[in-house]
Amino acid sequence: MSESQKPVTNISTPVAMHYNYSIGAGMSTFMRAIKEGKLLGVRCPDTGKVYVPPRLTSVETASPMSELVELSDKGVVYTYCIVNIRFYDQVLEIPYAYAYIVLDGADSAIMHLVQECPIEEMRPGMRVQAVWKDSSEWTESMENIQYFKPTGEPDMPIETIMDEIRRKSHA
Amino acid sequence: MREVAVIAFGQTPNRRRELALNEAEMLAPVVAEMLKGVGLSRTDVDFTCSGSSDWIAGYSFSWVTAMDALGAWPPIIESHVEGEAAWALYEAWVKMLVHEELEVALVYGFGRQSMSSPREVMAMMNDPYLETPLWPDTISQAALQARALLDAELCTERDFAEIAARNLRHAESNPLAQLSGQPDPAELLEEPTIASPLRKHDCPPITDGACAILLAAGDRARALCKRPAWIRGLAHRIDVQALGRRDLTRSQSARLAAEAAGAIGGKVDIAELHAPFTPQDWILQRELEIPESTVINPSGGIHQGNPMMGTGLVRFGEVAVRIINGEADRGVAHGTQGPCLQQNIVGVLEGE
Amino acid sequence: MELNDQAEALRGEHILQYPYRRATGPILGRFFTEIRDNGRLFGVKTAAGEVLCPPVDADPDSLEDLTVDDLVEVGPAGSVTSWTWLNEPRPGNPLQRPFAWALIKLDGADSSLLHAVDAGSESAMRTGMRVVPQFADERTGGIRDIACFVPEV
Amino acid sequence: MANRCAVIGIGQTKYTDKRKDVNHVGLVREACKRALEDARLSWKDIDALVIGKAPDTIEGVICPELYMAEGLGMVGKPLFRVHTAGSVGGATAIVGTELIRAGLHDKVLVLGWQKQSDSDITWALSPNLPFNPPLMAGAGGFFAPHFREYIRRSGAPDHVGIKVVVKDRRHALKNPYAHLHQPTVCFEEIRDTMMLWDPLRFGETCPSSDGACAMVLTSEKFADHGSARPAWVHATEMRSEPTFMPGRDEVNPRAGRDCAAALYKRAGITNPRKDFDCAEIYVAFSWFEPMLAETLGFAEPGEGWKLSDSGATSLDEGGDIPWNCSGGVLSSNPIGASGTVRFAEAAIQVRGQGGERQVDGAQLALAHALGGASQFFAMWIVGSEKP
Repeated sequence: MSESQKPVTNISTPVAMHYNYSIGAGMSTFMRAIKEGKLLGVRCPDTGKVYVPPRLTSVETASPMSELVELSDKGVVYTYCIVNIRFYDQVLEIPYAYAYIVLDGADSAIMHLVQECPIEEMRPGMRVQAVWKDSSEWTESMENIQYFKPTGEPDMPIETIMDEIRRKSHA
Repeated sequence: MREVAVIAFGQTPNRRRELALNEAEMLAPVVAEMLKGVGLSRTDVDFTCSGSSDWIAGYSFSWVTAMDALGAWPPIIESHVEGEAAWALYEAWVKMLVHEELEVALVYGFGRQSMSSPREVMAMMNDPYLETPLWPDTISQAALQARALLDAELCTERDFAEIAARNLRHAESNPLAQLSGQPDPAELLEEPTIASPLRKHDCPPITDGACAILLAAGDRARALCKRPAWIRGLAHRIDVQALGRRDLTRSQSARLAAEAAGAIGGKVDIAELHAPFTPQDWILQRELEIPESTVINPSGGIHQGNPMMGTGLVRFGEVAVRIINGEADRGVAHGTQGPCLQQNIVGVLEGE
Repeated sequence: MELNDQAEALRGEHILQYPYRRATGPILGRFFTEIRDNGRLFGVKTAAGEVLCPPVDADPDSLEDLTVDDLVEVGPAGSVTSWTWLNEPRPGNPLQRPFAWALIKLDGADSSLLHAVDAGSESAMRTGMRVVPQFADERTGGIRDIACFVPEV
Repeated sequence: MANRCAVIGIGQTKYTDKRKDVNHVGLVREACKRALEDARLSWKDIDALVIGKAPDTIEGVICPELYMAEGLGMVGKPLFRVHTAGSVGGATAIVGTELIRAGLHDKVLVLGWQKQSDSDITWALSPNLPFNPPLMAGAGGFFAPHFREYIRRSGAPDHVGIKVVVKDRRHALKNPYAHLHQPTVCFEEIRDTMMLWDPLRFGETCPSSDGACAMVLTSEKFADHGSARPAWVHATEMRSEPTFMPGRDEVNPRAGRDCAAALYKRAGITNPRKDFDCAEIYVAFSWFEPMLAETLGFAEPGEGWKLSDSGATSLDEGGDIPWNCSGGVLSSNPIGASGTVRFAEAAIQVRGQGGERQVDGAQLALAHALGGASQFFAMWIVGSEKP
């Protein structure tokens, strides 16, 4: 062995753990529906709030939830972020915007990209609509929706909408 | 010292692979049913504590998903231990000793080992410089301990098979058990070894599952439960990890924990030992000085199921329910984590 | 529509992987350097006179720091203090044919090191047997610079 | 009445991006030895250790405290691991406090640590699970929409975030342990850093640090053993709330408000801005300061930015309620230790050990740690007088 090598001060210990990952019942229901081009939520029996994706129990009351609700693929932007940095494994063109979007009929927000909208025109309250991949490409993935784009409809009063959602909470 | 008791226990069936539900979805009905059983609601819980491992779940902050499934609103007082949930029980117990206003605590643990290869995942619990790079699996490590017992002529492979047979026999009366049966130890010994001298029956099953315990203090415990399982002592200790630095025929930390918990001496009707491998059951009997008359692992022990990181908490639950239902008066519960019984927690539970 | 909690859930392959790189500190650094460059093994001598191999950073009794000056050469041969035969090696193991895991007390050491023994068959293994290290052809710094141990001839 | 608990020893490592010279054991021992020295105790005097660290994905070791147990002097003793996300450093100190208050032990070492340089934090925190690819780029990307919502709601001007950073980084210059020492730091320097996650600039984010922070906690019997006067623990409190609650107020989380209210009630605090001499608050990104000022009752809703803008939280500007005299998380972020550092720095203030970062005559200090999606809160109040 070479005597001229530098002394060892650190070691490489790679880890690659494989999982046959199961996403559970709530998320599977959502993904199976999205494969058919549908967005599903579930209604909390106590608060009436509609969760998207569906969950088996309410995060507020722990009550079982089973009443599925089909949601519109239109919604309103609550808040958002403009990303100017590429990170680990990320393939998106920068800058890009992602937003918390409250779908019509839902109370929880989903996070997704907003495109076909100049960055400076992004705003809370903006109406957006999903842009789907061609239905021949649909799989059980959130990526069936490529992004959301502005609908051109008038803005909605986001503060009022969020206040209404919050008012549904118990206690 | 304030009196704290286990007043209820619940667990999922122990399954090799849960097909439908994720951790949180497995746990939620267990907790709901347990609370209902004692007439409490979610908002009666004053403190919540859990144990789990992100590397078993496959992502960071995995326990947060479980907390969400239990209805943490209005905001709750909550904590989490990375590792075996029996230590979450310890945190809850300490918390209740200090804070008089905390009357009811919920403790839970869960794991879905089926998604990965636990023999490899748990290799990451070793020294990351000297051991993990070789990926020693859990069964091989336990086999080194088994060999040490055989070399010292303290016990035989037959003893290991007898322990497995005892667990499997006890598991027959446990509807939630993953494995059970009436095997003849002699026949078990005809099976091939996986890592000599250990055979399949000496090893823990791979389990998906969740479990939960409810603690209550003083008169609240008495009001909620006819016969609370009072925690008379609870203590934990740790050994050096490296197997080459230990007398593998012993578990010094198990003995120290048992002494500190007051588990040694006195009547022990039942004992639930968290011995992932049968030789460890033998070691624990010796270190905890379990009397001859004690029924060991009435639930089926590790063969009942191994929902890591809840397996140790299940031991506390299985002792507690037998006290609560009057089958036993006093019992010892034990939990462990780390290779070859490195870290141990021991509790003494007693009915009034 | 009702939410179904009985249907088999969706599954996908997921790999949690990272090329972790970690600082060794002085003692393990010297330990690995000596293996890589010179094929020599070292233990650390404690205040009580015990030699621990693999070495540790702190004296187990006094809990004072140990230093590279406390390193003493051990081995390279040693004796097996416990072992197990693995018929089916696991991913990442030092050997990909049936082998023994062993705790090996190197000559001059008071504690044992965990490593693989390439013994050919289980019948060749016994507690107390003598083994010597076989170093990897290409050494990069780390415990895998010892490819395995083999029975001493 | 539970026993009293005092902080009698504090030890920290110099926070830095890569501690290339020490392994895990070496890093944590450095902090522990300093804490023991400050407490004038030895390893063997310690009854139990409570150790906290954020996800085990960061170092790639499951429960590393198990293999580190001997180096931590805990063979044959109780060693307890806590993990509550970013709040863990605080939760760890709380568990340690309770071991003393329950009368189970007299001398407990609490330790928070992280060696982020073993991997990459953005990787470790990105779930990247099947079926649902992540969109946000790292923690800054996660929180940026919350900051945008705060700004929208409060009408806070853009410069406030920058001002908070400059304040904390200047404080850091007074703290020898702080990671970022930027002698030239000024408004323009931060303003001109890249807008990574609009509205959050690179300069407004915390660094990624290696480090450990230890404290020796004792019962009253040993409270005067340390090299400085003890910091008495007056109260502790924790709260958690769900991640995916529709309408959850990420800007002003109820868990934080409830936690502060319960804590203040325990300690008889009615006006935090007036009653505390200083505070160490988990501000990992600039806008958390004004947001948390509201959550923790230092300002009315919508007015937190005015507190920051006024200089009230600045030691240099002679503010009446200095926040993060240590430089805060914005200057050092060894995640699992960051909460412990907050708790320790509050104790340093009331022990009068702050050196250049000392608030004159500090007698009562608040510390706060924050985790998850602004949903896990751990807090304590320490004072120079017995509670």
